[in-house]
Amino acid sequence: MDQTGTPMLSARGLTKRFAANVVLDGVDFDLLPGEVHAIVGENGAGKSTFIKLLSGIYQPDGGEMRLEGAPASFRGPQDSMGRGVIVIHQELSLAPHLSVEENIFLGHFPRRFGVIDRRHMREEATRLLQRLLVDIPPATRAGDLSIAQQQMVEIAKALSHDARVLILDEPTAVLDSDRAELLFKVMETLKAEGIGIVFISHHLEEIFRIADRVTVLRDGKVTGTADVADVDQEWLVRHMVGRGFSFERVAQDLSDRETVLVCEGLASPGRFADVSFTLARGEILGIAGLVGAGRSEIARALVGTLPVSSGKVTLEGRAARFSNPRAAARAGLYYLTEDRKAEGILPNRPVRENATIANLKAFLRNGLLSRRAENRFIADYTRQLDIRMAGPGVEIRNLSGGNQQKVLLARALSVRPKVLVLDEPTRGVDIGAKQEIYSFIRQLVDEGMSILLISSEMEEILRLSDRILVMRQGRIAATLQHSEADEASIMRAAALG
Amino acid sequence: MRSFSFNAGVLGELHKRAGVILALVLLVVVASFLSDRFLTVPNLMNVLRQVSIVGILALGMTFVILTAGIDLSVGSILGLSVVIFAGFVDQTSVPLAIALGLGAGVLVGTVNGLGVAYAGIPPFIMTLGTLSFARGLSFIYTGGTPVPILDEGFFFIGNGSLLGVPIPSIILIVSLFVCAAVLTFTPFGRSIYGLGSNEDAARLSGVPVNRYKVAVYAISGFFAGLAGLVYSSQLSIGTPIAGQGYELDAIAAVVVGGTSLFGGKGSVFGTFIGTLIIGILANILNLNGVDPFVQQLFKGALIVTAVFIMGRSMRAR
Amino acid sequence: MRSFSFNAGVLGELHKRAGVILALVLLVVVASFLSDRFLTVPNLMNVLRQVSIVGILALGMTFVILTAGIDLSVGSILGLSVVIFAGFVDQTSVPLAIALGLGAGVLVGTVNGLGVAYAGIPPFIMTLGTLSFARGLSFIYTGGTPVPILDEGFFFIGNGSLLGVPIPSIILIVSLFVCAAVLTFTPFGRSIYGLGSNEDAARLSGVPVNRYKVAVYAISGFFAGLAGLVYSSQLSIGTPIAGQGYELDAIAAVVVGGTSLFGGKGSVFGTFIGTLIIGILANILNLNGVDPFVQQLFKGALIVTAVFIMGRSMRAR
Amino acid sequence: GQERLPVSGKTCEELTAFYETLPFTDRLPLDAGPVEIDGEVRDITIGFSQTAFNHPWRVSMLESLQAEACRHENVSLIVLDGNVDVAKQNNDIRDLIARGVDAVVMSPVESAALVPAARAVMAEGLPLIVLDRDVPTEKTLFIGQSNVTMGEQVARRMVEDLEGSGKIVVITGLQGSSPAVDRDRGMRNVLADYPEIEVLAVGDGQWIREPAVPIMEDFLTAYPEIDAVFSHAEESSWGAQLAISRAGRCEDGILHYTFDGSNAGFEAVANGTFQADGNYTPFIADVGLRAALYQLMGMEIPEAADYDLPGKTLVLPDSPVVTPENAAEWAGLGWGDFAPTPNPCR
Ligand SMILES: Nc1ncnc2c1ncn2[C@@H]1O[C@H](COP(=O)(O)OP(=O)(O)OP(=O)(O)O)[C@@H](O)[C@H]1O
Ligand SMILES: Nc1ncnc2c1ncn2[C@@H]1O[C@H](COP(=O)(O)OP(=O)(O)OP(=O)(O)O)[C@@H](O)[C@H]1O
Ligand SMILES: [Mg+2]
Ligand SMILES: [Mg+2]
Repeated sequence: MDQTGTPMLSARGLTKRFAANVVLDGVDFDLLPGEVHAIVGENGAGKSTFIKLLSGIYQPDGGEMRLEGAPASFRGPQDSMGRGVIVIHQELSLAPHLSVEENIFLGHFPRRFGVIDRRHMREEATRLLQRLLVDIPPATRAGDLSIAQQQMVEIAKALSHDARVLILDEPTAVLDSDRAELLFKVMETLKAEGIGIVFISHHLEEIFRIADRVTVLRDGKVTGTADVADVDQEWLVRHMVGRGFSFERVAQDLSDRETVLVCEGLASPGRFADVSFTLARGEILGIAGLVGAGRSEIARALVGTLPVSSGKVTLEGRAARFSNPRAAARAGLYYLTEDRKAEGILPNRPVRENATIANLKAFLRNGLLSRRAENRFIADYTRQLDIRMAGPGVEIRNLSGGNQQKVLLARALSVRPKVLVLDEPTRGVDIGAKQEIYSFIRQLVDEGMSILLISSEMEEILRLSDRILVMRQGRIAATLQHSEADEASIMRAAALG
Repeated sequence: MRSFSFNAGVLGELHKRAGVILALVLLVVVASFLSDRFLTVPNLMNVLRQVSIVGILALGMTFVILTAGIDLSVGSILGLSVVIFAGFVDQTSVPLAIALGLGAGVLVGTVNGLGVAYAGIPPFIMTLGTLSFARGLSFIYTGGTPVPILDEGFFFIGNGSLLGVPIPSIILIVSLFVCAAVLTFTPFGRSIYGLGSNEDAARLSGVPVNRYKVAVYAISGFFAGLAGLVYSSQLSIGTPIAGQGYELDAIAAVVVGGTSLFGGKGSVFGTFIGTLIIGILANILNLNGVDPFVQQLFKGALIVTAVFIMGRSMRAR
Repeated sequence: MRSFSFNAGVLGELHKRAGVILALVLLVVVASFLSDRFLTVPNLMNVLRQVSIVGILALGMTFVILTAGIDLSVGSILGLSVVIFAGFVDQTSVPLAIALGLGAGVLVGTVNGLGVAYAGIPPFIMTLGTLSFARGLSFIYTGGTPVPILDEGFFFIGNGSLLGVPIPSIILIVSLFVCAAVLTFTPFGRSIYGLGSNEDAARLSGVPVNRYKVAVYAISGFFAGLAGLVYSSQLSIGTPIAGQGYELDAIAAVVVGGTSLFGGKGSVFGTFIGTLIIGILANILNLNGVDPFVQQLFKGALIVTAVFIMGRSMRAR
Repeated sequence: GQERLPVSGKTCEELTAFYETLPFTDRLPLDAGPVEIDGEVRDITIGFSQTAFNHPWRVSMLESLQAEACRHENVSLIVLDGNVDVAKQNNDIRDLIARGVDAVVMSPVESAALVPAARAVMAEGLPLIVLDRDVPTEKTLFIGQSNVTMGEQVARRMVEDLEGSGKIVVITGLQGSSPAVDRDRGMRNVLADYPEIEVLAVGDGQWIREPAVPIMEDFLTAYPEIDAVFSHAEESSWGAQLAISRAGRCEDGILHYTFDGSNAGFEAVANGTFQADGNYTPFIADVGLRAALYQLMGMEIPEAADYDLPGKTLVLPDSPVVTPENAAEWAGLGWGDFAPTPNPCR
């Protein structure tokens, strides 16, 4: 790597604030040709904001950017794309009603005589998808794809441009490890073509797998830039949060615990079949599997948002086939969604209201909602979960993803569930927040709550679960005790059955 | 804005509504320069009475719009209740007539709600359908001929005053406070905001989304009936064309008052101020004898400008 | 639906529109039982001519609704262009008058678009403002009095036929195919769908979202002007109240035709069929001499029922 | 002056010339020049609340008012548009009171609905002149013609022409509006005596041309035999005529009976397109304004008579329905200065 060449993209003293909130504070950054430069940092450190400055979505309040040595200020995404800066954003951004191929070429359709050259578009789309080993017909409606498939289409879309600089903001958050590996292979080829790549991820092992250099952001400031080869995980974590972490796991003895939830032969046509398991008081039952295995669907069926064709569910001995989430919550079963943006947050409502919406009755004083009671509740969880925000009156959409997740966790607990279903509870959550959420989950089960933990993160499953169900294609492929579970045994069951 | 958000109560409310209140104050200042008659008690009472019908409609509309819905049928519901009041007041008794008229409003509103919530018909279309349907009913019921109302007690509802305040304005203001209380202090009201902000999230959180949707359209229908009560008692007539086009005035009042058409954001106080802004504009143009055709230009320009001035909140989408 | 989506072209189109086509066929069958005059060539030509004005409006409206917008001002733009045609046809020349009338439509549409795209005013409010404003202009321009049009050539545009097909219908059908081609084959057209489907995504993909938004409102304004051309040439008169309330008819046609009010979904062919459904309903009710009051009930019920029958697609939100 | 007046957009110069052609200038005569009240000349403001300005007939009424006002330099008008909405008109009139006008002239949207507003005006002690549609409450003076008797006259002419039997279609004015209701009632009063006349169908022409065209087209399709179209508005009759010509039914000799009394309508009667035109003149507002000024000047209104409603009325001579026989003598005495639409059947 030519460390002395002109950077593809560089930033000096880049500053961005929202009202009084300084989100980026004098960031210096260089991206060299043919390197993968990772950016890591806690939720809300300012990573995505930085990307949005680089691509002209936001205008900086101070500092300057250079593209291949020349001063650059982008007026908008169109402008930056025109100059070869291509971004895959953290939030999925496909047009659900357009086909895959149209999504790939949206904004730069191939033309012939002023109209879209459909044949050319089809050929190119097919070629790009094949390169990513994605088996999706290019005419499929994007809205019909799974999240992981959509992410692959996003990548194909990025590749369809003549990129000089490619920026990937948490592209692997919704991918399983095979898909992620595929992406890394593609990144390596692009690198070899001299393209500069900016890569953001909360998965630190991925940094070591693919990045050449890494820049750590903390509270909008750069706390370190280094060659990946020169540093270790410990170094990254220290620069990110200012302290180290250790993950300790204590195995529980659950043999004498009573059973809380029993699920027998549950089936939902076309989604899953023959799902049976039990959950004891104070147990964490992990559900592992590849993306698309049908784990979320089980959870949805339990709370009544997906139809169930057969099977029996009992909660503390009572029949528990619910027709809607309200009935489920009343009986003590609560589901915390994996899709925070689409069905988790109430984006333009304050944090306080987001936290209390699920059990407003609990905040009535003299028959009226008491803002005081609500504030006390949220203040309590702000402390316990270390929620970082300006106050309970801020709209939740202004919080970083990790902090949003913590608020939603508080919401789930407001109903005092007996069984809590957590679906990807730390998706897009930084390592510090993750740690806090983990210890909080521990605390919950210690208090007697039972948890179904759906997660695609192997480490998370292994670290937290007392037992592990492995799903494969809508069926339970294996049930593993904590003692017998490791990464290999889970992968074997998930991939091979 | 942040520093204030802990500040519950009036101050917080005022601060949140700063844009629209500013617009109102500006308009009042300009109006009092344009006419020395403007800032007189009789004229202000006039304005307050004049806005009462659209103001009441707009209260109900606020509930619907908070859920990201829309109710185009309020003008027709008003018309339907008006002919029912007229048909029953003199034949039977005032209370029975009122019950029937308001009941009809709630009924049509409930039909709207059922169509939207359970049949999944987009609110714009569902209420466009009942706009036409309810209007047709009023025409059929009256045979197209206005029905005069002779009852003096009924007349008093629309034209009397208590302590110098016109009764229609009292109805409006009492309704305003009831609505504000419901929206602020009840789980139902709070859930309305949540449901408007993100319907799926509200559903997963256990909000009975469908039932509440039916409720907001029923509420809107109720207020349309109440506005019809004011209308028919003020004018002593049940005319089947009553309220034609009022839906757009009501929506304009809601939106000028800062409630977002995309749901989840706004308040009935804002709506009240929006109603006043539109009412004062009409009043001051009339006081100055502005050419009626030119008034249309002002009206169009005002709506757009008002939303633009205080608009940041709605541009969020 | 997936299995068909490869199948571009006619078959795919037919399949996607199955619901609305079914509704049309049903209506035609019922209509021909209700009146033996219905399925005659002169009557069908009548229907085709009768729907041309709203049909043309609805084409432009489709563009706007595909972007998840709405254009309430089309009726007023029609009125404005009508009085401009009337004011200039006899004074100057037919081509100049046409250019000015259509130009006015494009101009008002562009103002709508600028307000929506750059000032961030919600489409409902922006076009509600121009609804009032443009109507005011027509009244001011004419002083409230209709302007007769005497030019024979101009009369022919609205009343002549080519090969037995009324010229207004030809204008409608040619416009339909041009719109369909633009929406299907051009980058602009596909981007409109993308922008309606997910505006942020479109923006991040480098679609010039703001410019395209301006364009769709300008297009809607253009078609409103074109509808005004048909209106004024058919009736030989420029009346400032022309087109009042047509916006709701046009929106109804679009939505009955299967285009989603939430954007990204629909087609001008659907809109055309929706227009026919509404036109045939009016025709068959008239042929059977149904009381105009009762016609309103049918109209209301039809819109809701049609959307319900073929509705799955719009319930997606 | 050269200043253009609201709504009509005409100048006083134009209106003064037009004043000479008004039919009732001899009623309640008043000389041009400043109006003196108690021996002093001060500014007098008259509020005029019109039903709406959505029809040229209504604009013509205003022009007759403006023409009178132009004759007195100290008299000015505030003109408000009721927008066919009784509630709005009610509000408008209260705004006029708040504005401190010296008298109110109104042409109500709906008779009974304006009672509270009328009472409010009278309670202020202001002269209240009601035009065209009456209000059943106290007022200074009502001036207007009856749409019911006019409907009867036109219908009677139709019955005569049809010799007591035939098939007709009706195109009404805007459903629910009071002239439409009254004209229809007048027609039905007459037809009650002629069972041989069959009303085939009724459509809502909304006073204008456009909706009448498809309605008539569909009627022509449905009914092979139509003898006459009874339409509440000249505009709708033109629409019906267009439909007849497009349907190739010019030869059927379908007769037109209509209302409005515009000059264009009279010409159409003269050239045989319409058989009768209800002569409903809008030129009564100048009389109304003079009555208000009389009142302000403390003068008796000479011809005011008691009638069956509270207040007084000024009886104007009934204008005869204009038919081919008298069309020539009425030429130019109607309202509106626009040319008739050419008959597409010629
Ligand atoms: N439009 C905005 N208005 C106000 N504050 C904002 C806005 N966008 C971001 N912020 C704030 O800026 C900070 C940085 O956010 P950013 O999204 O850049 O973080 P991030 O490092 O990408 O976090 P994550 O890992 O969760 O994606 C956060 O505190 C966030 O609340
Ligand atoms: N929008 C959609 N339309 C059609 N099918 C879908 C859609 N989303 C998901 N699926 C399908 O549903 C099944 C389960 O999807 P999903 O990805 O939610 O499973 P999961 O096991 O919960 O995975 P994860 O939680 O890791 O994302 C898959 O077969 C997937 O292809
Ligand atoms: Mg981020
Ligand atoms: Mg899942």
